[in-house]
Formats: sequence, structure tokens, C-alpha cells
Amino acid sequence: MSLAGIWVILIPLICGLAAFAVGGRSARVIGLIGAGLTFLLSGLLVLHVWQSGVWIYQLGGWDVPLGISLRADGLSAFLIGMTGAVGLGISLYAVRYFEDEDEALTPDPSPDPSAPLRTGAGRGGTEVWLPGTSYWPLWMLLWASLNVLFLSNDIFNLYVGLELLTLASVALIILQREQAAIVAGLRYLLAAFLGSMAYLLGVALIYADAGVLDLGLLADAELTGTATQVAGGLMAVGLLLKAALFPLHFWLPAAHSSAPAPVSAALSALVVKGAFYLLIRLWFEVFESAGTVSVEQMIGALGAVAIVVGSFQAIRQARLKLMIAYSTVAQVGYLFIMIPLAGSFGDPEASWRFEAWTGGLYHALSHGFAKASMFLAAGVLLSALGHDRVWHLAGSASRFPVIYLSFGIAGMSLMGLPPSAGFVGKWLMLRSAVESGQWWWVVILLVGGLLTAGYVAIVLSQAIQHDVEEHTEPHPVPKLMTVMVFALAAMSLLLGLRAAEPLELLEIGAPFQTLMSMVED
Amino acid sequence: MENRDPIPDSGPIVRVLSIILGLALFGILATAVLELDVEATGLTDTVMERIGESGVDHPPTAVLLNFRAYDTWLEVAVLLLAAWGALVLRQATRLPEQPAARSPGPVLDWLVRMLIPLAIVTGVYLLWRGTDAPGGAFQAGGVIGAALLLLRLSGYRSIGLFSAAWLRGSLLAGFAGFMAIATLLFITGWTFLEYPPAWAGLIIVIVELLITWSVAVSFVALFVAARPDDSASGPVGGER
Amino acid sequence: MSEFLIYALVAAALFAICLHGIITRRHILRKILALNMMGSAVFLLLITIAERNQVDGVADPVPHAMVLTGIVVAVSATAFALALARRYHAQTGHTELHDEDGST
Amino acid sequence: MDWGFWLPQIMLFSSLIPALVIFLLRDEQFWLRTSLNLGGSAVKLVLAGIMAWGVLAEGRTYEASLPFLHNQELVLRVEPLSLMLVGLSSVLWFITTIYAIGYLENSPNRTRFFGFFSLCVTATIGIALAGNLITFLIFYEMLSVVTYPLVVHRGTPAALAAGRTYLLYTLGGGVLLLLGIIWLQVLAGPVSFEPGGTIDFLLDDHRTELTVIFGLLIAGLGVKAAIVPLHRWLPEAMIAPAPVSALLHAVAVVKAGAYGIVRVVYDVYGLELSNQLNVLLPLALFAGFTIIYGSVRALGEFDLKRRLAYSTVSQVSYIALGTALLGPAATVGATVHLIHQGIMKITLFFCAGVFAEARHIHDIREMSGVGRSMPLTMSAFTLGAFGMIGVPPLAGFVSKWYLGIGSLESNAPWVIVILVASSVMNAAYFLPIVYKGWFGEPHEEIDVVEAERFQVAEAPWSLLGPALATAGISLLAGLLAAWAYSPLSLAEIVANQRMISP
Repeated sequence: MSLAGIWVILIPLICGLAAFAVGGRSARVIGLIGAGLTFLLSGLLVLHVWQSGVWIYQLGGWDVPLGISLRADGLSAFLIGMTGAVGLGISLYAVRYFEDEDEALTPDPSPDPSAPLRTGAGRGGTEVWLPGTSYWPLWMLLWASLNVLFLSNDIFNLYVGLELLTLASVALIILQREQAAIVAGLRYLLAAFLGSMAYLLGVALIYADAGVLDLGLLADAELTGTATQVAGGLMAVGLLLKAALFPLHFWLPAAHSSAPAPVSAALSALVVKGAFYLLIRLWFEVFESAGTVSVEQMIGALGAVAIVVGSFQAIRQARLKLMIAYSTVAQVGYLFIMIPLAGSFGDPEASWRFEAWTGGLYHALSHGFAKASMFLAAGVLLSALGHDRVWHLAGSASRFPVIYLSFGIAGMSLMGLPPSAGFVGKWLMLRSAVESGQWWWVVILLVGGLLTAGYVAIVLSQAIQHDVEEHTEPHPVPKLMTVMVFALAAMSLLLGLRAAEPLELLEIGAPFQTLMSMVED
Repeated sequence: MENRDPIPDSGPIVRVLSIILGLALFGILATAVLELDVEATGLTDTVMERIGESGVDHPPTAVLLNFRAYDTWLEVAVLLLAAWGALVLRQATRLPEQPAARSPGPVLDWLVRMLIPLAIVTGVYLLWRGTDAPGGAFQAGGVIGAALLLLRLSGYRSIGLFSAAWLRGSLLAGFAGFMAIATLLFITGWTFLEYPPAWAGLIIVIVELLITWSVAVSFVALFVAARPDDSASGPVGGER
Repeated sequence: MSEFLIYALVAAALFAICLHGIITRRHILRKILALNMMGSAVFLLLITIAERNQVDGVADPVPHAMVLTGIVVAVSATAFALALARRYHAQTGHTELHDEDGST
Repeated sequence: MDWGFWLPQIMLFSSLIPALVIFLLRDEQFWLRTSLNLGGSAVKLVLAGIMAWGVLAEGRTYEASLPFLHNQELVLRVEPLSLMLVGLSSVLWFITTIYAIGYLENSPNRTRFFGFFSLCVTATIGIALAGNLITFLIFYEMLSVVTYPLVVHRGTPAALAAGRTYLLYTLGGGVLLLLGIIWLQVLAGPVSFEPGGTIDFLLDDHRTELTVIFGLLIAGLGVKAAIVPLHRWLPEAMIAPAPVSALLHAVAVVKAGAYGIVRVVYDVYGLELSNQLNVLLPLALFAGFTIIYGSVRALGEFDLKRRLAYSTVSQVSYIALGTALLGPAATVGATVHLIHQGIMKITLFFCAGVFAEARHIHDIREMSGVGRSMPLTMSAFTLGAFGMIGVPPLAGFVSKWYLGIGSLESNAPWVIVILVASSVMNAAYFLPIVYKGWFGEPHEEIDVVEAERFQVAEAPWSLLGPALATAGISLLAGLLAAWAYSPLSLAEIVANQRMISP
């Protein structure tokens, strides 16, 4: 079990490569096996960290600073667990989603029944890549790269992990080769490339200053010089670009909305969290001593603007997937409110810092499940109705009750209404804001919830509206897809009913260890 | 890509703002750089102390393929992903052959015949030298990839000969081979990405060979895959 | 001024110039080139650091390895971006990024 | 098995599980859905009875704490006050379910309706059982969310507009409540409901904060309790189907608000602290104003359900008013009105639904002579209306009596004026309906033969039965007020608990 941390990277890679190598229909089977195994291994890793505390592994047997170490603390385990669960849900959904898709794209049945058409192989020597076939290997690699990111403890290795994540994401966005997706993918790639370069320059400066790359050693070094501050700024900007914090979010809506539904779900629910994770890890472990309150407040202010602008944009959108994508812009804003709250405002020893930190991460967790469910729900509607225009959804609630129920539950979680995981996150962040006397964040957190209610209610009320037009019969949607939409939404709800254990997990190896004893009430 | 419909670059305001931003960035970076120590040793000593255990003599190679092999392994995955992403752009799984419109002509033909063997020899040499001097898999892969491209561009058959399985296999070889070795050792009780000291040199050579081949093919695949002229199939999948 | 600082400042300047290029140039190819050059700026800085860190004539191999890895990563991303750009150009005839709303 | 721990949870699950299963059913699966509904509500009723027996006769406590956050627990606790709301909603859920089954037969989206309906009951029970502020908040917000689909159930533009208003008000109120609770908890740590309150120790250092927090809490709760000026959603929400108006807007939602006010005043702040902060007079004034305002508006409405809605606005504030007076008798009056108002108002809404269904009567001017053809329905309506006016020996009289005594005890004679004025206006807007219904000339309908107009043609029993049942209960609640298990006795226990405590 102590080696789950290695396997959680290896298994999706092995399965991804196998799926790539065999191609065709078996890719799906291999991908599904990979998803199941990775999910189990993620669970094992969480369990291991839960039971034995922080897990550290020296790759190749070379000690730091010579080698690279992997490290799983509560935060890593928390996010790997989330990725595992959301990833499994998305995978099960994708099985049927791409099955449909591939069926539609497979050329007419060959007169020769023995020709292995469904393997995507050959008529007249031209084999065809079906989106479903390419999906599995790329998705497995994306999953693996997330785990790489969450486990790596070396700032240069993290750069490689980030690039892996970006390239896998872009390749998945363009899966269907549509023009909109290609533009979106290209813009995403360029933005992420720029972010990587800024990050890499930061890495170079840090290495020049400290002479090590290991996060743990850097944290111990307590760097404070100008070079560290500049490096921190560069890395932060680079990661903010990848995490799409306003105003660096320009690439996100198109990229997240033009991808196939399972990909959109993974991008919004998981990939954005990768950059966010890295940022808070660096911020609170390495740049803690170099950071300043004003910078933290500024990042929080950007988050606040993101909440307002993103929500208003979401309300304005005519297409459901774009609305959900803008909602991600807004929700990312929430995540970054955590930085000033958990930052060094006021008393650096105060208990509210830990509350804000856990609150922000719980919000990330709830958003992971809720947003995945929303995008998958949009995917179901899109496949069934052939469009996702919000103003033409009238009456569809009675035809897709479970989809809209899930959408509503997920929306509740995004709004931070109890009982949902979003509520737990919001509660903790609000508490922290009130406790530290940062009332401006209280206002934005509360207003943000109401704005979220705005766009969720638009969709639901449209759907519930009495159907006046005649509609063509919707294209049937496989049940498994609906079930997964619901399962993910339900998870975002259930995690709000009992948050004690996940929150305790976050305490393991947290950067606020000294504060642990102080959280009394 | 010709600029068919030239759009002027950003207007004066953006330019001025951008220059100010650039200057500010330079100023900030310069401050940071000026504050750096002019004398330091970084990890040089640490590496040199242990290089004897790495199986190679050239320090960067030791770092790349042993001490920080994890980076290198993942970097091969990045290359694989890029090539793969480019392949996703095409509907057909095989890469097209260069349209045999032009005949190479006697000079080009002679040059290609001379250069290809030379390139291959150079590639192998670079790979070999990598263990104790600058060089290694990527340089070698680059040269061999260039040779393949040269073949292709001068009208010979090259990567288009590969069947879909061969193509995929070649792209995968470096990453998968590296992974297979590491995984096998890992299962048999070694630390992940640790080589048995006696075998370290051999393993590194094998891994480098595989990576060389993958790099060469990936470069050519990336070059060929996005050919606009066979994209007639256009977007698929309806309104998404 | 030491050799180290000269190179490092050149790297800083190059990085800043590339940022300017990315912001002001609309042509995708130029943007990609600027990004690639940006990578070169970082690699230059890393090489400079490696030189600075030398002990007994041996340069610091870790930045060297980082550069080698970084080059491959940058090449991969560049090549992929070029492939996308070619496809985009073939589909639309545009050489700069367009959205429905016309922003670039 | 530790029943004290499990019973409160089973109480929740007895409506939660049917709700979840119902969502999986198809509209056509009538029998399965109906048996789930009735089974769930029967179980709940029995459990409520068991717990009432346990608490009142054997002095047991039922309490379940479940870990929630770091050291914040979810607490479900059964004690006399919670028993009141539990009993009310269990009984009325059972009756309303029967009514709703009859009412919604053959209408579309029944699955959705009954699913959310059961969820609403779950939320209400959760509110009743909540043993601390955070648990209360969770169920309170849950109630806001799950009632929305019921308000917009018909999917017409008017319903959607009402739904928007509803969401705006309830979510806005939720935000205030959330802020108040968080602020209070930051000062005091986790706050649980204890008679007499637990936060006295903050008085010296945090007087202003406590006052502001009180305002936030009451404003948040006041939205659901429809205290003017936060009442506007309630008449709008009358667009919902009759069972929803009946159970949710006469009972669940507004009671959640009123109950919350009782909890905050008695069990969070406590008598002492509330008095010292001088926060109760404003609350009493708001409540008093609401009583008058609601009655005046009711007089001006001719749509039956809207008139009833404004009547609700007015009547629910009796609870807030009694609470704000703080005397023993006023407390009894306030808490007993929690139950009495619910029973009486649901009767009226049932009847309104029956008139709408059977005769398509929505406007009170069309009710002329309806008593002749529907004597039973009209009788039920009359009982409800008389109760509302406060005619002895009906339930409403008991509440008003205690409130009146309470106002004398608390030296607030102006309250008597309000009570009298309100009763006069109650009479003014109910009596004409009753009079017209019984003695008015039936409407001229050309195609109806003279003889037929006087023929008795009641609605089906599934609609009529519930109306009669609740009318009967409201009569019994008044007649048997002295019985040891009557709402009044319960209210006296509740008041004693809160008065004796230091």
C-alpha cells in the first residue's frame, strides 16, 4: 500500500499506452480498466496517508537534492482522491458518450462482415482515428499527469508535469477536429505555453538563488531575497494564467466549452485545480516568508472580480456549455479568495488561516464534483437535443428529470447552499473572513453565491417552463451517462454532510501545522 | 503560411503599453538577477560525488538518465503527447507519403545519397558519445529525424512506409521502453527508476537507443501530421 | 560587471522583448516564435547559472539537464502549436486567432 | 440499539427515503408512489407519537449528534418545543399527502411534485429537530431550495416569475442568516439551542455585535416568517398548486421562520440577554405592524388564495409578537399559535383548493351560495375562519387569549389594541365570505337548472376528507385545550422550561 503513490502514476500511463498501442475498440476496455484501477489506487493512497501520515519517496534511490522526491501529504491525497472519484465518473460516462459518437462516425457497414470495422481499422488501407479511440489514451495520460503534478516535490519536475498536463488537455480539446475547438485549443496552448515559460524562469531564478529544486528543502531555506520574490511573482503569474484567474481567463471559456463533454468536465473539474494546487503549494510553503499582505490582497481582489465578472458573463450566455465554462471562471475566483484569507493578514499565528485554507480546498473539491456533473449534464442534453441553447430548453425538465435534478444539486453546491460540499467550503472561508475581520471578502463570498443562483436558476426555470413548442423526439441517451451525471452531483452533496474526515485529511502535513492546536471551536 | 489577409499588429496604444510592460519586466528581472550571488556552486559537488554510481561519465547525462531520470521519462511523454496530438488532427492513422510530383534531380539525388548515411552515422556517434561527452538521445534523434525528413522532402519514401502499428510503436518506443524497464525493476523490488549498479550503463544505453528512435519519428510525424492538403475530411461530429 | 551578470541580464532582456512580441504581434507564427525565444531566454539563464556554479572546471550539470529537458518540452509544445496553426490556417485561411466576437 | 440516537434520524429518513425513491419512479407508477408516500408519512406519524410519549410521559431525551466539521456537530434533538413542530408537520403531512394525491391526479410531473414534497417535509422535520444553529441553518436553506420546484411546478410564466421572487427573497434571507450565524459562532463557538440561551457571557465585550447579529438573524428568519417588509414572496407563491400553498406556505415555510425566531430569542439569546440588549421591542413593533398590515391587505384582496396568504402574513406574526413579549403567557400564546395557526390555515387552504378544483372558484365574489351545494366544505371553511377570528372555543381563541394575557403581564397594553384590531379585521375579511357562502344567492349560471343549483355536490373524499379532518382538529384543539397532550399543554411545558431557567 505504501507504493500506491507510484502505481497511481504508473497504472494510468501503462493503460494509456496500451490503449494507444492497440487502438480501436479495445482502447475503451483498457481505458476503463485503467480508470477503475487508478480509482482504487487513489483510494489506497488516501488511506495510506490517512493512516501513516506524509508519504515521501526518493525516486531512483537518490536522495534530494540530487534526485527527485515524491511526496503525498493530506493536500495531495485529498486532490488525488478527488481526481480518482471524478475521473472514474467521467470515464464511465465517456464509455457510452464516445460509443455513440463513434457509431455515428464509423463509415457505412462494409459489405464484408469479417472486416473489423469497429476496431477503426481498414477499408482500402485507410484506417480512421475515431474520437473515442483517441480519447482513452489521452485521457489516461491526462489523469496520470494530474497525479504526477499532485505528487511531485521538485519544482522543475513540476514544470514537466505542467507541460504534460497542458499538451494532454489540448490534444483532448481538439479530439473532434472542429474549427472552434482548434482555435480554442491553439489559444489555450499558447496561453499555457506563456504560463510555463514564466514558471520556468521562476524555477531558474530560484535555482540560481537557492541551489536546490526540492520543495521541502526550499521551504526549509525560508528564502526572502528579491530574487525569490521575483521568482514567486513569475511562477504565480504563470500559474494564474493556467488556472485562469481573471483577467488571465480569456482562453478558458472557449477551450472548456468547445471540447467534448467528458473532456470539458475533466478540464473544468480537474485540470484547473492542477495549477491552483501548485500555486498554493508554492505560495504557502516556499514563498510564505517572501510574500506580502498587499500581493495576497491583490490576488484576492482578482478573485473577487472573477466571481462578479464570471457570474455575470455566465448569466448572459445563450449556450449552456459556455455558461458552465464562465461559471468555472467565477468559481476559480472563489479559490483565490483563499490566498488573502489564509495569508499573512493580521496575526500570522491565527487559526483562521487554516480554516481559510481548508475552506478553499473544500470548495475546490465540491467544485470538482459539481462542475463535472454540470458539464456531463450539458453533454447529455447536447446529445439528446442536438443543441445546448439555454432559451430552447423549455419543457425538457420533464424529459430529463434526473439530469436537471443533478444540475440543481450541483448548482446548490456551487452556490454554497447547505447541505452540500460547497457549503462547507463557503462556511469555513466565511468564518475565516469574519474572524480575521476582512469583511470585504465576506461580502463578495455572499454576493457570489447569489449570482451563482442567478445562472443556475435561469437554466432550471427554462427547463421547468411549460413546453409551448413542438419538439422533435430527443435522441435517446444511454442510461449510464445519466447515472454518472447524478452520481457526481450526489457526491458533491454527500461530501457536505460529513466533512470531518476529509478536513482531517487536509491537516496531515499541512503548511499550518503550528495552528492545528489552535482550532478549538 | 502566407498572410493572406494581413491584419496590422496591435495599435499604438497597445504597443506603448506593451513596451512599458516589457521595460518594467526587464527592470524587475534585472533587479532579481543583480541580487543573485555571483559565486555559487549549486549542485555541482553533489552530482560529482555520486557520478561514479550512475553508470555514465558525462555529468549531464548522469543527471538526465539517472539522478533525474523521472524528468527525462516524463519529457519523452511530452514529446509523445505532442506527436500524438498532431496525429489526432488527422483522421487517417497513417501518415501520408509526399506527393511524388517532383523528381529529385541529379544533384539533390546525389546529395541525399551522401547525406543520409552520414546523418545516420552522426546520429549513432552522438548517441554513443553521450555517455562521456555532450550528446545523447535527443541530439541523435534530432539528426536522424532530420535525415528522415530529408528523404521525404526530396521525394523518397520514408515515414509514409510505416503501417499504423509501426508508427504507433515507434512513437511509443522511448517512453514505453523506459517505463517497461523501470516497472520491471520496480516490481522486482528496486526503487522506482533505480538501476542495479552493474546494469546501469547498459540500461541507459538501451533507453537512449529507444528514445533516439522515438524522437526521430516524433519529429517527422509532427512535421507531416498537420499537412493541410489532406485535411479535406474537415471537421467531423456535427455541431458541437 | 561579471560575465555571469552580463549573460543573465541579456536573458532578462530577451525574455522581456519576447513578452512584447507575444502581446503586440497578431500573426500566430510570430507568437509561437516569440514563445520559443522566451524559452531560449530561460535556457540562456540556466546555462549561465551552470557556468557560474562550476567547480574545478566542471559546470553544474543540473541546469544543463534542465535545459536539455526544457528544450525537448519546448520543442514539443512548439511543434504541436505549429501543427494546430497549420490546421487552423487550412480551415479558415486566417493567420491570427479569431473568435466569433472578433477578439484576438 | 440506542433508540435515543436513531429515532431522530429515522424521523428524517422516513420522508427522505420515500422522496429519493419517488424520484426514480415514473409518473404512471401511481400505487407504488402512493404507498411510499402514505407509508412514509404513517411511519413518521407513529414515530412522532412514540417520541411525544417518550418525552412527555417518560421524560426521555432523544438526541443524535453526528460529526460534521472539525468540532462542529450536527445535532438532532427531541424536546417539547421541537415536538410541537414535529407533531404539526407529521400530522399535516399525512393529511396533505392524501389531499395532494386527490388533487394532482392525472396532472403532469407528479413524480417531481411528490419527490420535492417529501423533501420539504424532511427539511421541516430537520428544522424542528435541529439542536444547534448550524443544523438549523442547513435544513432551513434546504427548505428554501426544495420548495422552489414546487412553487414553479406549473411552469407557466406567472409561476416562474413567482419562483424568481421566491428565490430572491429566501436566498437573500439565507445569506443574512448565514452571516449572522457565522459571526455569532466566531464570537461564541458552536451555538446550540438551550432554554435560556448560552451566549450571555458575550454581553460585556460585544454588546453592539450581539445587537447587529440579532438583527441579521431575525431578518434572515423574518423572510420566511413573512414579516413586513420581507413578506412579498408569500402572496406571489400562491401560484403554486393548492397542496403546496396549504402545507408549505401555511405551515412549513412560514413556520420555519417563526420557529427560528422562537429559537433565537429563547434558546440562543435567552430572556436575560434579549432584555438587556433591548432588541425585542423593535421585533414586537415589526410583528405588530405586520399583523395590521397583513389584515389590511387581506381586506383588499378578492382572490381567495391571496386573501388567505395575506391572512397568513398577519397571523404568523402573532408568533413573533408573542415571542417578543417574553412573558410566560405570551410565550404560551406564541408557541401554541405555531400549531393552531397551522391547523386552521391549512383547513382554509384545503377548502380553497376544493373550491378551485370542483367549482373553478378563485375569486371570493364567486363564492356566493357555494355552501348550498358544498355544505361540508363550507362547514370546514367556516370552522377555519372562525378559528382565525378567535371565536371560542376554537383553537384560535386559545392563542389570542394567552397572547392577550401575556401583553398585560408584559405591560404592553398596545398589543391588546393590535390583537383586537386584528381580530376585527379578521372578522371583516372572513365573515363576508362565510356569510355569502351560506346565505348568498348562487351565481347565475344560464345552463344550470334551478334545482341543480341547490343540489349537494361535494368534492371527492380525498379532497374533502383532509379539509374536514383539519377542521375537526382545530375544533378539538380548542375544546380539549386542557388535556395533558393538547398543543396548549405542550406550549405550557415549553414556556415553563424557558421561564424557570436562569
